[in-house]
Amino acid sequence: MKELRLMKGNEALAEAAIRVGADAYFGYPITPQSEVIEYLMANRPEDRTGMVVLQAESEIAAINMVYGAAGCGKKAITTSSSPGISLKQEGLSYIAGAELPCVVANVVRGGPGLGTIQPSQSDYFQSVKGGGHGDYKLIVLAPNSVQEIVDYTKLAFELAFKYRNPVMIQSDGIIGQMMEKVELFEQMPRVEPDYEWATIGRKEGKPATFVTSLQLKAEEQEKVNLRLQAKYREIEKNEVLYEEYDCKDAEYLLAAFGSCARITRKAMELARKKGYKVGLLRPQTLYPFPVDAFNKIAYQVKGILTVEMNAGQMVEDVRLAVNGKTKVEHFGRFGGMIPNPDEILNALEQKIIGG
Amino acid sequence: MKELRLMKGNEALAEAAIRVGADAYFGYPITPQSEVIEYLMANRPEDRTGMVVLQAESEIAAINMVYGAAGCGKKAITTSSSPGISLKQEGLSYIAGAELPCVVANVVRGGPGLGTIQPSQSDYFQSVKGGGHGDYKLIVLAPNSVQEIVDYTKLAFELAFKYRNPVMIQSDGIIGQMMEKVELFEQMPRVEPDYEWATIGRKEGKPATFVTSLQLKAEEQEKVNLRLQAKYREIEKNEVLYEEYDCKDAEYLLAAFGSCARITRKAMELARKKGYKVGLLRPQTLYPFPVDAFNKIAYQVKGILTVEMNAGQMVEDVRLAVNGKTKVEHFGRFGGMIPNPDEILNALEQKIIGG
Amino acid sequence: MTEEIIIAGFGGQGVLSMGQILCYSGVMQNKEVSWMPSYGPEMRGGTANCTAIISDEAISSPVLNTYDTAIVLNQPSMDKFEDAVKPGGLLIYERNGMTRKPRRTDINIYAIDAYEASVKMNNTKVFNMIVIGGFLKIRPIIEMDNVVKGLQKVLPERYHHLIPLNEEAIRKGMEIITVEHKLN
Amino acid sequence: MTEEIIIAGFGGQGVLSMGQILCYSGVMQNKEVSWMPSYGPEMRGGTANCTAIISDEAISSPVLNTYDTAIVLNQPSMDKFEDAVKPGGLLIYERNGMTRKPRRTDINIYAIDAYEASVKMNNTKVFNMIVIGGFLKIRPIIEMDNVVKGLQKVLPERYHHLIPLNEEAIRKGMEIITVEHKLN
Amino acid sequence: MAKRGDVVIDIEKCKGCEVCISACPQEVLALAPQVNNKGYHYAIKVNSDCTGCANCAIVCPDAVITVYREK
Amino acid sequence: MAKRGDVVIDIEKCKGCEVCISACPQEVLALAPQVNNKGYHYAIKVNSDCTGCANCAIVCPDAVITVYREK
Amino acid sequence: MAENLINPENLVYKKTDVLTDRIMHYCPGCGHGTAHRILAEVIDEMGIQNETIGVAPVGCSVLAYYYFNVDMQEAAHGRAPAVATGIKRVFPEKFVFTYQGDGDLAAIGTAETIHACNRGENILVVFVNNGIYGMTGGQMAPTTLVGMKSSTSPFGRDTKTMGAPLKITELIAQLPGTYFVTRQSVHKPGNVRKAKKAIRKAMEYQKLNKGTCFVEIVANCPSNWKMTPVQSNKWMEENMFPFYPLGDIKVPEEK
Amino acid sequence: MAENLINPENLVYKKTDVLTDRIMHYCPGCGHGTAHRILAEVIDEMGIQNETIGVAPVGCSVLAYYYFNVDMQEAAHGRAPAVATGIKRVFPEKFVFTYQGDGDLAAIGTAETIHACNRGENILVVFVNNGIYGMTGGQMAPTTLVGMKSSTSPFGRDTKTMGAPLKITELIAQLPGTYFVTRQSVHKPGNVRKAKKAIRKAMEYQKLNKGTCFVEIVANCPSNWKMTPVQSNKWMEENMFPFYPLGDIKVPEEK
Ligand SMILES: Cc1ncc(C[n+]2csc(CCOP(=O)(O)OP(=O)(O)O)c2C)c(N)n1
Ligand SMILES: Cc1ncc(C[n+]2csc(CCOP(=O)(O)OP(=O)(O)O)c2C)c(N)n1
Ligand code: SF4
Ligand code: SF4
Ligand code: SF4
Ligand code: SF4
Repeated sequence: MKELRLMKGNEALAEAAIRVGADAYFGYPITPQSEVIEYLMANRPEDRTGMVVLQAESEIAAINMVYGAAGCGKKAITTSSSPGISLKQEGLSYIAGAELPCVVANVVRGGPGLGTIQPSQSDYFQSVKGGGHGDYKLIVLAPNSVQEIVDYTKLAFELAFKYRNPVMIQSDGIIGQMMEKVELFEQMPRVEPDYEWATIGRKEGKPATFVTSLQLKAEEQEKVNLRLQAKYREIEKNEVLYEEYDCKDAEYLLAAFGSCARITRKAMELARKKGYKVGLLRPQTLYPFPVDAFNKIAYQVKGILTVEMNAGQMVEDVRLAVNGKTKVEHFGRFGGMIPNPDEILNALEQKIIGG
Repeated sequence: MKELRLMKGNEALAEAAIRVGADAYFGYPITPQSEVIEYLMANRPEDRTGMVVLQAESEIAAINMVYGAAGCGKKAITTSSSPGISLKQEGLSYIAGAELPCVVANVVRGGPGLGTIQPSQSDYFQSVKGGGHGDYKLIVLAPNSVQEIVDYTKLAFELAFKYRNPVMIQSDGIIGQMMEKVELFEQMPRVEPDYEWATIGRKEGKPATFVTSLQLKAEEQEKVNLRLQAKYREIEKNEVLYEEYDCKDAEYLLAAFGSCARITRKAMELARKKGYKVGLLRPQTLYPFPVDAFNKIAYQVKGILTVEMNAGQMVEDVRLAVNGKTKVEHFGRFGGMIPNPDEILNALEQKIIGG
Repeated sequence: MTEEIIIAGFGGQGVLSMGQILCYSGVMQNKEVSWMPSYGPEMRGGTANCTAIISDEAISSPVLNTYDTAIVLNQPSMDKFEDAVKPGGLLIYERNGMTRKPRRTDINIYAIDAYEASVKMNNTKVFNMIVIGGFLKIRPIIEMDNVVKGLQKVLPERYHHLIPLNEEAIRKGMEIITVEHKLN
Repeated sequence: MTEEIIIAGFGGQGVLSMGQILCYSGVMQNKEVSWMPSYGPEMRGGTANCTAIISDEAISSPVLNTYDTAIVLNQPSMDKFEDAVKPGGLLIYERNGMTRKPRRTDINIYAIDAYEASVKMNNTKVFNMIVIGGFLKIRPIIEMDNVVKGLQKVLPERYHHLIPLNEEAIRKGMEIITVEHKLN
Repeated sequence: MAKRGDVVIDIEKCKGCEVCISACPQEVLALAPQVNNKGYHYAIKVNSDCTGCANCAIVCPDAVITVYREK
Repeated sequence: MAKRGDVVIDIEKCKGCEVCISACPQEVLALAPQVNNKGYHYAIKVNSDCTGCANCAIVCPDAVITVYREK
Repeated sequence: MAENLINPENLVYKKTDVLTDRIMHYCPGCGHGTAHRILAEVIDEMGIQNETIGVAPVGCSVLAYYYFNVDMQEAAHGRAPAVATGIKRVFPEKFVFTYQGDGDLAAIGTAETIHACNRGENILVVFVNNGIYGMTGGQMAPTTLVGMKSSTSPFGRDTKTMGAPLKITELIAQLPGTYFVTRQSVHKPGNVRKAKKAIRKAMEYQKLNKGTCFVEIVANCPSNWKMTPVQSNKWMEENMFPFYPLGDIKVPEEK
Repeated sequence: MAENLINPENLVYKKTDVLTDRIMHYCPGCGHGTAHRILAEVIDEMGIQNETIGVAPVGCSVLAYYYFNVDMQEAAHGRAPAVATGIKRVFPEKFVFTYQGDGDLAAIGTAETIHACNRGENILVVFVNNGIYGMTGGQMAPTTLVGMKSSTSPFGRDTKTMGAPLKITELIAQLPGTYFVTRQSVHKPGNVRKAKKAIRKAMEYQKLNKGTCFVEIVANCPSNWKMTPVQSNKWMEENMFPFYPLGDIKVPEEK
């Protein structure tokens, strides 16, 4: 039976991880996401499903523990917030390079540096363009409700294993801290891994398996990269998710993701009340980015305003998608500040409708 | 007297750091850049200028030592290669957030993960879009010769102090390992810092100074971000550097940076021999990107091919710059592979001239 | 029906759980709800607040700048949120510890001596339930039955024996809330 | 004049410093030069190679796929680089330890018994200087004076007394190099 | 007889932690029934037995107490 | 008298490090004047005093040596 | 009566000017305040306020630079010893200290701590060990006692899965780079006096370029231990001190 | 003559099948090969080849997975203990080992090493201490001896600026999580035998869930020490062993 609860985003993520049959969580405390590990520790998943929960000595240790568990074909997850995610960049690059499946959540706070613990979306570039070294991509999911936190935790594991690729859930202080009604899916069983790429103990008579991101020879490393690039093209073809609100008749388009899309939706409602034909396109996957959706609507609208809790990041992907077909502007608040619907409407009027 | 020498790029960087009057180098060995610290250790800068050279216990320690020294208003530098640079992302974000001047060189190798030690340009996104968390920018210089390594090391410190911003020198295995003739500038004196933002010991009667990237209140952190963004606009206005080769009459444009631009230039020569009117635009600053230069030439050429030792990174900035005005395609070899002039010419014919 | 509420006071006054109880009660009454706390180190010893939204429709933004109702339990909170009440909205304040009265004239204003009442009940822990009672008196958006069901969800099993006491506190709040300024 | 050279052999044969000496000598003769090693862990014990470019003009690419001259000092290097010599170009190989002869007919091919000669000189360390001598005989792009100046730059002061010995080795190389296949 | 002492407490900075109270050998200090602007019951003198030993000040985490002692 | 032994050396895998030579109590081993395909002078037997003690094999970093001993 | 005593002549104790007048954000009764104060007093008494550069950690004392009236830098979590190394190497004549909590120093910062001490960086490390992550709301620290509850060990620290509490100070003392290593507390007047003396000694040694001095202060965290300050001090004596015994761990040999 | 001896019945020693047939990329005479071999032999003799998962470091032994015929993962530089923790926690019944050099284990990986050992992760750590960074061409390691030359201490390690060599094994032995800690070498037959016994013991303890076992192997790096293998072994005996004395450091108490 599905279950209805009022939960914080962070707790919902933890509960969803247990229910999806995750094998291991490794993490280190940092505001505003410490509730994830706290919830797990309090809920004794080791008794419920046998899931392992370990507080690591650092974010770096945590991501490398994830590497180890993922290399065994196990479902492993870690969560952190911005500074902690920066520390995981080498590890993420290794995981991407070794083609291991895992889930990482970033409950983004305002940067740069120690910054503030207030919500932000200023890690978009880091997640989407590759914060670590080398040509790799994370699949990036951007939930905008506690329900989506739950759904995407499940989806994240599915995609991670489907493509043997790390999946990032990009949440933020708002989504992590707020409580909403959620419908929880039923407990799924943990499964014993039996993948030929995983180190599960050598099979008698077969050569041993190894997990690595190293190729001494450039020729070989290029092959790895070609394989990765082919995989990314597949992902771009198959896994794009987005939502459109009132786009049918839209003359102007708002674009926003995550918590900010909720606020932007309110701004859209205000704009509609004022008589503007405004739609909202919300990417649910930041990578793969809904390039075609933006490209298509670019022929229809007079301009696009991206609304972000950062100084202008997703706006670049929107511009790349529409490739000059329509005007694309950005409105943002940042450093932990949250835009309000009125100022969004105002920016829309200034930069797009009037501009 | 200026001095002429045959030097490796890595050694030239080390020598230039001594000569520019750097106060401290902190680093950790990694191929293909270990010659930097080896050269410094062998050349006893502590005797020559009083410069401190310390092998840190890790890249993370090194970047945080740089933070400490830079916070004192001293000229500090660290170098590494891709995986090590990934580890420095948190530290870079802190330095950017605290607005400290410093120089970081990345002698890029093929990724992702441990990858290969062969040359690559696949850390473009990391350097330019922000590998760490939060809205910040590094100034990114891309030398394409040993001489430019020397010149940019000097320039890097100038820019770092002019803007109180970390500056990245993005080199690669080719530039770092090859030897060329260089003209070295004369030894500059080390200077005793006396900046009001630096912790040099409280001045009697004045409040103490502190260096921080923390603002608990979102309002304050937004102010920090606004100041940073204003600074970045200044940098974009003032500091763009690029070189054009045979662009005057060009019908087709090649775009490349760093070592790859050298190879691409050879391809351009081949193309000209074949009768194609091809030019080459080489960004010397990757951030700030020569947006206007590309934008201008976009009206003139029939198409642009970026040539990169990666799977397509700078190509996005070129597309953003030309905003749909002309076709922009990418040709790359990666994972440590180096494109050759013939295949570049071939790609130009396929993707741009014929395409 | 959509009710957008801010509840603010000292840390330790039970501000966050008031919002949670209201939201869980809302869920029991088949409403859409959203609860969003202020968080961070300032909370400690300092002030705390949370936004609670209870609505018949899907809730767009969980973060608000203006509110239908502000419940303020100390002076800094009054200073911060009095102006954020929408014209025609509701302000409820606890009198204890306030150094000034609200100034707005375009909103409905109620006061409640919940601290005093809780002392009289010999249990300062029910302070926040008394305030909830006062609020529900003025905005009867949730039935008592559902509040009790909400409490059952919020409180750990071992505290369920305290639910009758909490119910009593809610009723007490409904009794003692007094009008200070009412729009017609 | 542009001469693009690959020098390849075992680690320890002095392959990298041969390239450096040629380049430094080129600098002494006011040429543009570029030297690029293969690097990495394979070097150890395994094979090493470097590209040296000496030119009258600015050098575009320091990395090459084809060469005017290949100097190969062991079999794996011959296998790898024989085909990379431009038609009409030059291949020089050390005979010692080779298991096969070069097959190309569209290039000039010379052999040198530098190892043997170095043993005769009672100093296997000058092996690589002998090879340089051979090369300079065939491609006299740098004058001996400038080579000596180059050596002065490359060798640490404390080894400068060895320069005459190196000079001798170069001359020896010039003597002993023999033609195997010459285009007209 | 012990020397006479006195303490001055910066009540707006006091957080009412009571550490001073348990450190005072003369039982000079107690919490006030009133609260300060931060909402804390603050420390006050409740008698004049103070000897100026400074124990209270030395343990006060907030450097709230100034101590005097007759010379 | 010590038992008789023998060793088989995989000369293409040998790197000529001489560790076995110095470990052999019977001085059975020496480097060959020839080199293998990797360019290394490899270890060879130079007499038949081997007792099969396996010392050489035990110190060989490249697991090149197989040892036999009469039963 | 007392009234007439209050004049400058009779002053025996007042807040040092090396602390600013800002109200500290620490919870009531938290040992951080006292630790700050005695460090500031030492700086004051040695007359080195203008030659001192401090490094604040990430942890409850992240804002230490608001309270110390000396130049300070705020370091990334765990990296204070590296930041201090950077400072001291370019300013060898300045007095440099780090001020760190147990999560900062003994978890994420383990490598930086050990290597700065091993290099014998000529700095003072003040290590406030309250057995918990205060700032982030009471998670388990490396130093959390066996069986002790925290938000990430809600059923008590279990050595089977979480390991034993880490006596990092004892480890540090083994390194040749450290010169003076001691463990103190600041919950009672006598302890405060001793702790202050230890800090004074450390700063004097720094003047003489002796190597790393390491002063651990076992402290309370009333908020996250969920006790009153007075209770927490008692609990600390009864539970923390047996495992983390006070006293010098490494003292310079007499010459 | 010997000829007739060569038949299976007389076989006393041959390469274990737990090593692959690949030629190892190690330099001639390098101790890594021997260390690999004895570890493989133990796995063979215990019959746990299919239940063992190894972790390779970044260092000369980065390609260890080419040589061990057991499942392996290649970890980021210094993070092998964290990777091994991830493996062991999800596969508690498997035998898990890390194989690490001194730069990997005692410099960049200090925190991961200490915390895995402190948690008592039930793994084997094989620590090959050759006092240098081999892979990257001979830079100073945390364990480089005083006065020893390397490419980043070309005038010899100077404790004043570079600190003293770090005896990480002695530190590790202090942690309650470690069960068996020993220092061995593999340069002579007797030492190889002892080292192998130590590894065997460690694996047996792992079977019994005893906690972390830590086997240091003091080894040579002829290439970067710039000596012949035989010289390097002698130099090691004369210079490394006095500072890193061989023998058990922590042994389980007898019951
Ligand atoms: C990289 C990184 N990881 C985690 C955090 C979150 N964080 C802030 S303070 C802290 C721990 C503080 O505990 P401690 O060092 O014991 O100091 P205390 O607060 O108890 O004084 C943590 C984990 C952070 N800011 N940065
Ligand atoms: C993050 C990172 N930093 C640095 C390196 C470069 N690196 C590779 S191996 C190595 C040190 C190896 O030394 P050690 O661990 O002592 O092992 P050995 O090679 O001597 O066996 C270093 C620094 C790297 N690959 N990744
Ligand atoms: S100075 Fe001494 S006697 Fe006076 S109040 Fe303080 S502790 Fe008590
Ligand atoms: S110790 Fe200080 S803060 Fe605490 S109650 Fe006493 S005066 Fe107030
Ligand atoms: S949380 Fe604990 S350590 Fe932090 S200020 Fe409060 S009492 Fe002190
Ligand atoms: S460099 Fe040193 S450690 Fe590495 S394989 Fe060679 S001898 Fe062994």
